[in-house]
Amino acid sequence: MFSTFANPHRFLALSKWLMPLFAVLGAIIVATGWAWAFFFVPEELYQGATAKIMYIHVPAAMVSLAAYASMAVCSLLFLTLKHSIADVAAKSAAPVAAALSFICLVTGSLWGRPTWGTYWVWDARLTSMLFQLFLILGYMALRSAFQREQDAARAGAILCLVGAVNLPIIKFSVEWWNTLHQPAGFITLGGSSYAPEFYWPLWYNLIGIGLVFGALMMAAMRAEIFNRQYEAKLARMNRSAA
Amino acid sequence: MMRNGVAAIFRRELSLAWAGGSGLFLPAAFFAGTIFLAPLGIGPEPRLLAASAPGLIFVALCLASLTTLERIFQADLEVGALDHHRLSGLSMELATLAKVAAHWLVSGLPIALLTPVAAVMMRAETVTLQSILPVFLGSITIFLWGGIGASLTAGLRRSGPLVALLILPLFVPVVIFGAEELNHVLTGQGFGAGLGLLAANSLAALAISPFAMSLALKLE
Amino acid sequence: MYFIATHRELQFVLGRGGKIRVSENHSSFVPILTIDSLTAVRGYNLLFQGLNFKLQSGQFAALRGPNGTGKTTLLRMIAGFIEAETGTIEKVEEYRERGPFYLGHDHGLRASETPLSHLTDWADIHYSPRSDIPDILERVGLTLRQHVPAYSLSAGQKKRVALARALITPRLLWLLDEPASALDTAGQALLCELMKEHLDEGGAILAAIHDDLELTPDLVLDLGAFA
Amino acid sequence: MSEPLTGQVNSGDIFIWASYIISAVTLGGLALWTAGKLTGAKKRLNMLNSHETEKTSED
Repeated sequence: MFSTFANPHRFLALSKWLMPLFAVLGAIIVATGWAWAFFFVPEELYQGATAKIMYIHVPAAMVSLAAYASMAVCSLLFLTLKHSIADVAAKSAAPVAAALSFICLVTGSLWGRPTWGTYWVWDARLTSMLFQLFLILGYMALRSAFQREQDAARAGAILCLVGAVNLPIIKFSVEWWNTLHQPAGFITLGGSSYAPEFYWPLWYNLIGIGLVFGALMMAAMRAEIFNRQYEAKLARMNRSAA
Repeated sequence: MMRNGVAAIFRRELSLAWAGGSGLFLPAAFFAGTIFLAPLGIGPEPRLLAASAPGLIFVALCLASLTTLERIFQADLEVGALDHHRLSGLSMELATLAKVAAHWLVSGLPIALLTPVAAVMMRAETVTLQSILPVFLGSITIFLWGGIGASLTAGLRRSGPLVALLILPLFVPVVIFGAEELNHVLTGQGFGAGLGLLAANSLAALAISPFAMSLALKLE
Repeated sequence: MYFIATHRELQFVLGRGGKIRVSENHSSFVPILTIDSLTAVRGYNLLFQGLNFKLQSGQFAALRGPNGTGKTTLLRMIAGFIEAETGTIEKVEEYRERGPFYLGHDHGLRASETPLSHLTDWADIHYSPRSDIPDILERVGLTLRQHVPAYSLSAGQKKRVALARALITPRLLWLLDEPASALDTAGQALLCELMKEHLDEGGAILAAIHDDLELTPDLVLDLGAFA
Repeated sequence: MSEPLTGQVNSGDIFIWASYIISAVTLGGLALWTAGKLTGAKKRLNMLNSHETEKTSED
């Protein structure tokens, strides 16, 4: 672990100012974005007021997919180039990805209750999001099951990559399965064919949630690096004292 | 000659599983047990049972294979035999594949062969020998993805439930396509397209899992 | 006769009966193992750093140091099970890209395996002839118990099976982690005999030993010095 | 939650409120947890560094 800790200083210097900036900016944008969607967006034609939930659901879905994708890329970087920063990034992105997937699922089912009449519908996107959440929780559980950091990192990276390969397959198979069992005329979870006054708040919220994700991930990474440095320094001191 | 190298690992794994005695038929027993209990829960009404038969058979297959997947690598790791496989000069990819294949032959295949019996018990209309095919292909995919889970948690003490949590999402395509195809077979409709999809799944798993497994096992 | 290992145009010829014979036209010392500036970490404490060590053919090196200074870690690192933090380990290229012979604390026998079945599988896995298994069993004194399953064998007997493995697939570099543990006096004599033979034929041994066997090591590697 | 989990629902507002609140709670909770982790790690590291500097200044 010693040699690979040279480059975190570059990241620590960068994130020292970037992380607060993302945090503040993200918080403002999300707050105003939600307020904008909540108060000002006119009633949508046939979904009624519940369309407002879209402004949380869609950004959360997109950013959580991006988060899992970034975890997979970091895992690949860690396995091939042994960048321990990539491992720290993947480990720090997991909780945020899990939280966003959870929000996406909850808002999706809350949106579904008034619209379809039930809390859960085996819609392809919702179902593959559910399995993405399973994979992330599995990743976090697997990582915490190892004592040694290197084993946890390697096992987690392999699982994350295997999961990344499988997510598209899962999405396709659920979609195919859906067309078989679902009666026609089913309202999909909203595409991007919105009129402009619906369109801009969606983008605005997406940027907000994206910034929040960036801030939370960087904060978790800084904490992880400090923890590892703490343990490494502690070990060195014990040895020099012993 | 087929006797040396990876074939020897395959033969050794087979003989060890065989000699294990009771452990041999655990998955098949687990599968049969689930199928036996289900009608008691669902109720005797034939149409309902027949409708739920394919899905239940595949879920039982997934759960039954989980019982042995955990032991594929752990048994060798515990006694230190895995170290010698690493030093034997054989490619770890082929070695891990041979071990998974041996375990599949001992536990996955019997479950597939039990499918017609399970279908009869679930009052399916047309039970033919072809009903083995979907479960046969499905069990191959399940054992390959499951092998990855097993190799990831081999070093851990009590890792059984963790293996399940990790790889259940990977079984989704198998259960969807498999149950659909089995439904076609059991209700006498034409089948074959679904088998193609199932085979595609197993080929994907066959292509990916040896590398993931050997990567997980190669270094401590 | 077939080549067992090649090292920069020198060939090591495997004689009849599995003996390694270093071919005549070579300088007496061939580097079997070269380690330079090796560092090892377990968890977050540093085991040793800047380790430099060279082992020639025909040499026996004793690995010393109090418990927990990383003897087992070093042996497993040379065997390739653990990745080195920094530094490199260069080993002679064994026949059929095999690794060195590693004798650890656990014997590698599954409960239902018998010495005969284990050694037969071992020979097949390594493409070695099965013909010399009977006299190897005789050599390590397991002929009477070759059909006894492992769960009713004593630790010493299982260690003899591990020693028999070294005879079935001869390799140049031996890594022994406290080989004498669990062996009775006859077993330790057998161990010394095998080690002597291996050294005479040009092989090299790195062994972590506490109690001094009759065999005096050519050089000593004390891990305490590299902590 | 006496009424059934499925079936027709009249006013949708409760669900909008619920999704906003749940999302805010989840994101807020995660932010607090991460901030706590960060400050904790920083504090421990600084405590160790100050301990080390004071130790080196002694001997």
